[in-house]
Amino acid sequence: MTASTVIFYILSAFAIANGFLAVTTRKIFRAAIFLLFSLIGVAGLYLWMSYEFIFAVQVIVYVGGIVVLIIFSIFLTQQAGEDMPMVLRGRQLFAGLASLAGFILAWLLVRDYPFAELRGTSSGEAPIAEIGTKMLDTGTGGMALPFEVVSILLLSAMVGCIVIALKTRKA
Amino acid sequence: MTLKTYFSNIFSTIRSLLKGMRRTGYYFTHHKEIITQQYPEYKPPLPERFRGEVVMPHNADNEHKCTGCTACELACPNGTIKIVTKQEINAAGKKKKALDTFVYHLELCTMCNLCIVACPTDAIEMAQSFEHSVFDRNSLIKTLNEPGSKLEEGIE
Amino acid sequence: MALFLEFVIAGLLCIGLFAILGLVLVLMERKVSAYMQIRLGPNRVGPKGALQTLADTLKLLSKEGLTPRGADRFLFNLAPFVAMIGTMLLLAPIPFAKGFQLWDINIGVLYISAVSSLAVISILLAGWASNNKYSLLGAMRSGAQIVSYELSAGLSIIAIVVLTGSLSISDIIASQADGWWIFKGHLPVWIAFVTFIIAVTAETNRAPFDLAEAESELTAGFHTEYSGMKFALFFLAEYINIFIVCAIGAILFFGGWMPFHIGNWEGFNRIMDYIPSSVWFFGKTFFLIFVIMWFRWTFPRLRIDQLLNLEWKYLLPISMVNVLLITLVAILGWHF
Amino acid sequence: MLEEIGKTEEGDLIINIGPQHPSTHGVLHLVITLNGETVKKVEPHLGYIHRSIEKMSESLSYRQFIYATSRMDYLSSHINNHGCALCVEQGLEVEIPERAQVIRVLMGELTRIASHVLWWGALAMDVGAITPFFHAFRERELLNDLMEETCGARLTMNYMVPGGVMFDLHPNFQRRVHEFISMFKSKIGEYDELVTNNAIFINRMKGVGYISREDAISYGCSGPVARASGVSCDIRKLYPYDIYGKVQLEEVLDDGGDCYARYIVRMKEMQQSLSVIEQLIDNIPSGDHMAKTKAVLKLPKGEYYSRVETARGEFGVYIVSEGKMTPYRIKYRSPGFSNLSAIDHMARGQKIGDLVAIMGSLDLVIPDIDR
Repeated sequence: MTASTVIFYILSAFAIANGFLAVTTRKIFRAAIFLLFSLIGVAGLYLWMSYEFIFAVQVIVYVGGIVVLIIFSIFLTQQAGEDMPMVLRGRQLFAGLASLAGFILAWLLVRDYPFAELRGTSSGEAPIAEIGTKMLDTGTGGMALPFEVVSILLLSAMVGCIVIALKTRKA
Repeated sequence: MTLKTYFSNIFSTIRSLLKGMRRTGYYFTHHKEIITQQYPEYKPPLPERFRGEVVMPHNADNEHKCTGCTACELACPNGTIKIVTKQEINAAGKKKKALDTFVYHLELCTMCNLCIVACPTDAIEMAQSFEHSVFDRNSLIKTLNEPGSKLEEGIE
Repeated sequence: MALFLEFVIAGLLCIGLFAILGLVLVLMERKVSAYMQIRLGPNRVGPKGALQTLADTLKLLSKEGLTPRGADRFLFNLAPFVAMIGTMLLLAPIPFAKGFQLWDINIGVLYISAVSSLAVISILLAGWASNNKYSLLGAMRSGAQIVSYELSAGLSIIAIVVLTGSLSISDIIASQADGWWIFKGHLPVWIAFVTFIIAVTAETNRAPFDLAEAESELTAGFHTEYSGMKFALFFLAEYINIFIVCAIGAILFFGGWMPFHIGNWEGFNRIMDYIPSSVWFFGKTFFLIFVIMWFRWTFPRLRIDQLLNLEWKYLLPISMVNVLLITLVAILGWHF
Repeated sequence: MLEEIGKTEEGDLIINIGPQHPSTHGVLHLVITLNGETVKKVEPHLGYIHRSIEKMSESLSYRQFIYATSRMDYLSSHINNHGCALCVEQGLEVEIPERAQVIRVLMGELTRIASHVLWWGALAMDVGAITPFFHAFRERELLNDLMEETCGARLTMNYMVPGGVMFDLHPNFQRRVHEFISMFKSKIGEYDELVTNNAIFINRMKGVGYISREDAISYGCSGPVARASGVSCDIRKLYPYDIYGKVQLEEVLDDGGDCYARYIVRMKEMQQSLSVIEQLIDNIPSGDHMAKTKAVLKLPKGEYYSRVETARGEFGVYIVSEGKMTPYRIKYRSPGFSNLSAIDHMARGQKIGDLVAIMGSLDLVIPDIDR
């Protein structure tokens, strides 16, 4: 077992443990923080695979953006400091089964995916310029269409936010 | 808001901020403007009227001017001064009231100077000392007349 | 094994740099503020007060670290470490001298802006877990503040990235071998620089944007309940953050460790080359730090709505237009 | 976590500013109801440093009670003492020598400048600029030094006595006042550079804490707070005492009603005080510094009221005498108390940062409010 594998297992354990804590803790703020650590663990895995760009994007989007947003919405709701009520036994069971099914599905996909073929092509570091060019490429393998679709989605979300904010001003 | 006011706002704001920075920058570079006084090493001269504590000056023969008339005791708003008198036989053989102990409570004193003004014989005055801190407040209760001191000749 | 040893040495050096920078910057802040306020500042401990911060650190170490009743103990104790670790990670890609860089990552500036967003988490954690209303308000403020100012800080970084065509810090510095961007890039780079300085002042919660701790409003904001070493960690992280953002400013706009050269003045340029590159780097960084301290000791604090107005109505639109301008400059090759 | 006592039924946050808080300048306790950052209600709780000076004064003679008033509004102690001395003199019906009158007015105006200078620094500190505070103290120290030389104290003067002033002026007094005037005039431009013209400061002040003329009157505001809303209330002009009737003095009025107007009024008042000092300093009449009074003062049975303009507004002294050695009842009308009562009106709907700016612009001195 090389040091690299050890680091991989540590990072994975960190991400999984925090993810588990996030769903089991009864304090909602702590859940958000554990989720944050879980996401950082995933980011660490990207870094371990030396996909630095994806690592940075993961941190910016999830840590700097989404978790902060979640924490904000926790702040703005009341009784956030209290313990959440225990979930009903039946629901717990159902949630367990659902996550087990999800895990099995993911595992099946991972098992059948031909990773070996890809391993040869990946050179470790992804050139940033190439990512940028691919983003606006309209040819084969280009990402221009998904990129623009996502942009439009975000734009409509932004417009929607502004409209909602304007409505409360009038009331 | 037109585009013109938008930009003129920005420029006037930056200008006003830079002016303030020029002022602090001036003081940062001009060290002779510093006004700090390093207290225990440098003790600023105190004006003669500075009110630090009540003292009773004695002359070389250990004589003071206090007749024990209690004018200061009456003038004091805080009960800072307590005068204990005794009966004394003076040179002419007459019995006379005289000062026994002049008790001064520095811890109660507000330095209002009313006792000094009230004293008919200028027996007490304000000293320029101000470092009064002690560990025991009892040591702030002072007897102002020196042991064995007596009234100066010719003071009634 | 050699790799492991390298790790240990690098780690120790980082921690050492951390401690020394903390001591130096706090002393510098106190001296700068003192001279601007026509005072002498610390001058008793050590020669000219040089050991004052060391004495203060010892004091903080010996103080009791209180945890208030009703606080979320785990998160309360975690917050200063999150602040500290986040800051420490930022030291990795900074080149302190020519060829003296811990980790020459190919996405250098992106990495910096990504990891620096961890700072907001620590403040939110501290503010929430303290069970104190001042802390909570401070945390809310700083959350809103940092998230919005990250945008214009990012855009002004992008301005330079567009000019250089690379995210890597060593490439950015290499591109300034024939002149720093602040001189080569005309007005757009100046605008980017001013936006950058304003945005990072806000991101590091420094006055006039110190709303998260606004001492006259929220006593101490998010760290009201912290004492002893836990407080010291926040304090230290704040100063190291200032150092890092100023180092980034120096790298982007002033060429990092690149010496100052003027066109064809061979003699002059050679003299400049004799000055060690680390001196250039630290000189530029400390100059920017001084500017940020200068802000703090001159300006009144903004109000929270004015702060957000400044970002969303002024800085963001301006830096967006500025990025377009820069792109134009870069495409047409107008820069020197 | 915050639900214990910290919330109203509507879910607004209740927060304590004070009694120990950096911006209350003393032990003022404000209970504020917050909706997010917006202030919904401000409730001042007083009494943390109540020393019952009024009750205490009932057992003190007419010479003695004056010293306690230095400890009310400690930033205008001269003017407080002046008001008390005037009230006692009103009862005694003594004529005050002109020299004493001029000295009193001079000291009063110097005190006003010293107080406003400190307020300027403290206000700047409240809105987050710390440096002006130290610059303000540079000027204030000069004033304190020259007052110390004549009066013997820097803060709690007890210099005004019934019948005049306690000592004559120190021989250096005129020279040092001239020095101060030239120094202050050269520095007042810095005040504008650092604070008055600063864009951030103007934004923090303009339109904040508005109070209309009518409201200012109905809350009983006085001094610069009322004058900034356009209420003409300068006692020095309306009911001139001592030498004020004979000096050129302009009442500074502004109709802005907000913090910035209050700021400008005080800045201009410093200039006015300076002009009064300049008029008087070279024309101090010679003569006695004190009228002859009896050793034991007794006011005839009756009620006496006198008022003076302190740095914060109208200070009134009301004495009921039964003809004994001590007053039967003393009541002080302190400007800070009435000005503070308007804080709720001013701060509603503003942000917390504004509340701090409003407190600063009211120039609160807590012992003056609590007595």
